[in-house]
Amino acid sequence: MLDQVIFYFFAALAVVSAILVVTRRNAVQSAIFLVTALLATAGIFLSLNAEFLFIVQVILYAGGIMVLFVFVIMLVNLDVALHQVQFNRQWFVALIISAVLAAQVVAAIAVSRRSLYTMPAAPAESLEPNTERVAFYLFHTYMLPFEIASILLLVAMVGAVVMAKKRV
Amino acid sequence: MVPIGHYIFLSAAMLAIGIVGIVTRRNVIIILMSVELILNAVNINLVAFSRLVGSVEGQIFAIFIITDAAAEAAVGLGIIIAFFRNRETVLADEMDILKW
Amino acid sequence: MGTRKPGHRERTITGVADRYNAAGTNVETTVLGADEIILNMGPQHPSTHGVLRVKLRLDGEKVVGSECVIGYLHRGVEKIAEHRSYQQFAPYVDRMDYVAAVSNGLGYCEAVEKLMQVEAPPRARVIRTILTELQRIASHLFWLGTHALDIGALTPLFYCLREREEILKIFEKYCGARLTTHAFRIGGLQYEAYDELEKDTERFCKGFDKRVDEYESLLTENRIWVGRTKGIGILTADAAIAMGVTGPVLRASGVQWDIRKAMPYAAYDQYEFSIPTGQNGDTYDRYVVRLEEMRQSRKICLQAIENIPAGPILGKVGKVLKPPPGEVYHSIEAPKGELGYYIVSDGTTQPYRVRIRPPSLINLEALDQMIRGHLVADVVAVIGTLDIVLGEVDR
Amino acid sequence: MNAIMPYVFPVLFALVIVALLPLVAGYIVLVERKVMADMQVRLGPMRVGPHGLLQPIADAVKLLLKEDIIPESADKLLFWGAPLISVTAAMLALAALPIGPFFQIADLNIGLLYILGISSLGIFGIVLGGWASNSHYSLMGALRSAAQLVSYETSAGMAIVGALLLAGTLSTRGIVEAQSEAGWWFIFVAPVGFFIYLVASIAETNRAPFDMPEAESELVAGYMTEYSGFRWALYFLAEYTNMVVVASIAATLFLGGWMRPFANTRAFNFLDYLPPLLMLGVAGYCFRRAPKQPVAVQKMFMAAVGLLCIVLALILIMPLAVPRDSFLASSKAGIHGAFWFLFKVGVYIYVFMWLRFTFPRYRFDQLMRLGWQFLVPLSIVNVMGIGVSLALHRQLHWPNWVSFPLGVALTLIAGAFLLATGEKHEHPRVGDEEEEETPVHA
Repeated sequence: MLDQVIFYFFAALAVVSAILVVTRRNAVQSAIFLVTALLATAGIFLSLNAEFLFIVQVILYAGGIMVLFVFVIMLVNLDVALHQVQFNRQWFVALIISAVLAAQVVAAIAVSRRSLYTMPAAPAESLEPNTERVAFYLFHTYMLPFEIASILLLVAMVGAVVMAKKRV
Repeated sequence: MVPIGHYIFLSAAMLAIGIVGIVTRRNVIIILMSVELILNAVNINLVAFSRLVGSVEGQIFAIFIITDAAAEAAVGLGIIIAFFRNRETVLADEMDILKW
Repeated sequence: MGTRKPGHRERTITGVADRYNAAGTNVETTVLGADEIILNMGPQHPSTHGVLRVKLRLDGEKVVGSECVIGYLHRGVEKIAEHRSYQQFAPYVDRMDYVAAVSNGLGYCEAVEKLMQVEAPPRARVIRTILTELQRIASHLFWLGTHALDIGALTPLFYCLREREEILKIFEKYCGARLTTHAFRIGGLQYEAYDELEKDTERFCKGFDKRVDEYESLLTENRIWVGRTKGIGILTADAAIAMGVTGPVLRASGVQWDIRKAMPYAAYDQYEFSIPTGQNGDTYDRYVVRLEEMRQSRKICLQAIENIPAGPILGKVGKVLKPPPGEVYHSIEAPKGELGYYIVSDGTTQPYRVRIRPPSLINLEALDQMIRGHLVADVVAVIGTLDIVLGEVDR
Repeated sequence: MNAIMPYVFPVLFALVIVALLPLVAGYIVLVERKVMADMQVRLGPMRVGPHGLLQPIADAVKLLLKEDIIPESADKLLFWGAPLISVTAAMLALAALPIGPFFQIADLNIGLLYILGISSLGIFGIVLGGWASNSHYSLMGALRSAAQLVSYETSAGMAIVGALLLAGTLSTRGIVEAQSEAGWWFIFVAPVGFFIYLVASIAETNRAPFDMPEAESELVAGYMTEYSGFRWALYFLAEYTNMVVVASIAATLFLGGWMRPFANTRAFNFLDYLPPLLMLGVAGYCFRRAPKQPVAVQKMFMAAVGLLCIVLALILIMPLAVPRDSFLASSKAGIHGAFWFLFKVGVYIYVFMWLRFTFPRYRFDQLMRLGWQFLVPLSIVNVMGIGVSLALHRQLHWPNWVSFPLGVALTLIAGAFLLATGEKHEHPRVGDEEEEETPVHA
């Protein structure tokens, strides 16, 4: 019962803020609603017993990446931006894509003999302490991808610095 | 218990919203943010299914996606700053020359 | 992002061609190629020491130019002088540099005396010296406290005020006023020294040396303090002379110029003291120079109280002052620099024209040169180190 | 009914903390003003209540009644919401803090990361508040703040990682228990880590000498410039809550949490009597001062404070006085644990105040240089040093007293090296190093 309430609350929060992200004219407000959406997602992670991912989401996504976003928005946010047209006239394309997507999801659920729709998302037994297991997989099974990810971050860092430098 | 289908719907909804954002907005920063939304939608699915099969490997994948999002945001915003410095705009449809 | 100065640079959306044209001239000076921002510091800003307004042109946080807007405290002191008798005007000068009123009074009284060709009696001159040096200490103390506060050290201010309080108490006992003392009178002193002036001064001076050490222990060796002041706001000796900068600011640049030595007035020729100078002309040097000046002032006071000559305190001046027609320029070494009075007399009881050379104003002119290339935080430090008093800048 | 029971106590604790926090923050401000006054040879607030004891309440009332000004061209929504974000983030972080073995809202198995992550969200409140005010001072304060927080979070995080290696768990309760089992506080094993955390936590809470974002003499009040009244009070509340949070983290990680000093040594058991004696001492002072208060109400209030201290002393002494196996005796760990925890937090906050009133302020670029060129490398070296110590101790079975001092020594050597190289770049604007010093006397 409680977990249902939690899920629907966070899901509604996530969807509403996501909609606001793409509809607000002001980029700073968009960023704030994106933070809200990310935090709501983090809440869903927590309700799925993914504590470590929850905190990664909060620290990295909300606390790190989004601060970067807000920072950049403040640097480039011109007063004129508010008076410009903020939307392309491509609603039609967007609608079609959304409709196709919705059709796919519905089809997927229908094809899978409704089990997806009734199957509870969690096995009964609770997982062992989440952080340890994540650590085990991260540093044992997925060691190589982990290192590659760190190289990716390094490359991104160098790239960002080079890109944002005053004179290239 | 929340059925897995609801997670899929949530994820699909956020994916759709993200796509709408990418397609309809002119501001590159908001387009980038919409990309983040899409990545986030993927993460929801991964974590929900990881719970379903009782393994945390889906979460590992989600962590990699977050790492990727960080890299993408850093580079993307770097590009935006460089572009803004040169053209004083962040609108996607004004980014219409390949070289300057 | 607030109010950018409009039209500072032609802002074009498709500025590709412009960019090629301007490739060599470095139009883009700021972080994101946007215009420089103009930051108004003051007139109501906690660390512009009153109502100074500095218009800073900033590139990010770096200062690329500045402009001082003054006059918010203008009271027309020089004009007032033309409608007051010589004695009546004396209290007005106290209100210029109100943290060093005694020095202002000394300069004015001596200027008028020079104009009238009278001399203050020796006793008056010695007491004048004592009080002026005490005032110098008080002024430097106040400077030190506020300067430290500008740089973020909260505590020295209160220690400085504690000592300044003792000096103000001496003033109060002497003339009844603490701040705008009007201690002197043309031709000598307003009041006979009270009985314990010597004792009070001595007691203060005896303890004061240790107090200065105390300030030094808080600041001089402090890494943060040194980091904030060394190399900040450098003023070379040549530039200082060219700008007409005087006082501790000039001496910190390495120029040994002190009117007390160069053209002695009051009783300074009788006493032994040294003129501290700096080398780099940066904020740290000015700090060190002023601290040393406090020690030297203390030395002068101690020498002076040893031997205060007896005798009258007022020279031969009448009740109504009518200086002969003519003009005079007299300057003294006020705590902030050369304080000069140029007085033109037309033979009546009122001056025809009084022009005051305020050290704060002239020193302030060096501000722009000193802060270019520094950060906003340094602007505050440099304004503090110039030791300006807006009452004097604006008059 | 059973489904609800596990939630009752946490919710109760949470309510208590949220209700008490503004009061506590107010009194921390009062203590700060008193400490400041003492260091600056003056008295501090003395008017409202005896020795200014009611000053925080008067301040709070004044702030609540103040006119709420929203600047004309501000972004209303964000201006309105930004302080709330700050306060919420700061308060949420309190949830995982173990105030004694029994007083804790939630013992998460990611406790420490949770605190770090949630409190890092407070930055949004600052940045958005500064941006929404639409003022240069605010914006610069906000941007400085963002940069500063992000920079110092890195070194704080690395310092925490060092202690986590020692503890082997992320749960705050587990960390304290690990220290209890090890028999020493981690500050003795990782003093460098503690130092790094101390500096970084001062910077993270925007306190002097790192109070760039609100540097009064430069940016008026930084991101808070345009705020007044209650919203301003919320920012203040957030700042002081953050202080409590970082102090609690430090106490938990490095200072043994709720443990008494020498908790495992029987010879020091007399220290159990220290807390009640301390309270009695305060009470005695209150009673001595009470008759000297000028007004009858103030006398009564002073006496009431004294009585409160006596009650606290009684509570503290109760578990010691009753027989060993009674229920009350078993509450000793909780009560005394809470006392020691709060005591350590208090000492840590006092150090904050002490530094604030002693040091001048760093300039922003110096702050960044200190953060990135000294603290971050040092914290990484610190983690490696602790790693080496642990490897020697656990894998090669070297004794404690060899392996850990060795790690500390290695870290210190690296730190000295960093300091030496940093010194070279310290004064780039003064051309010559030889041109030292000062007046040449004539």
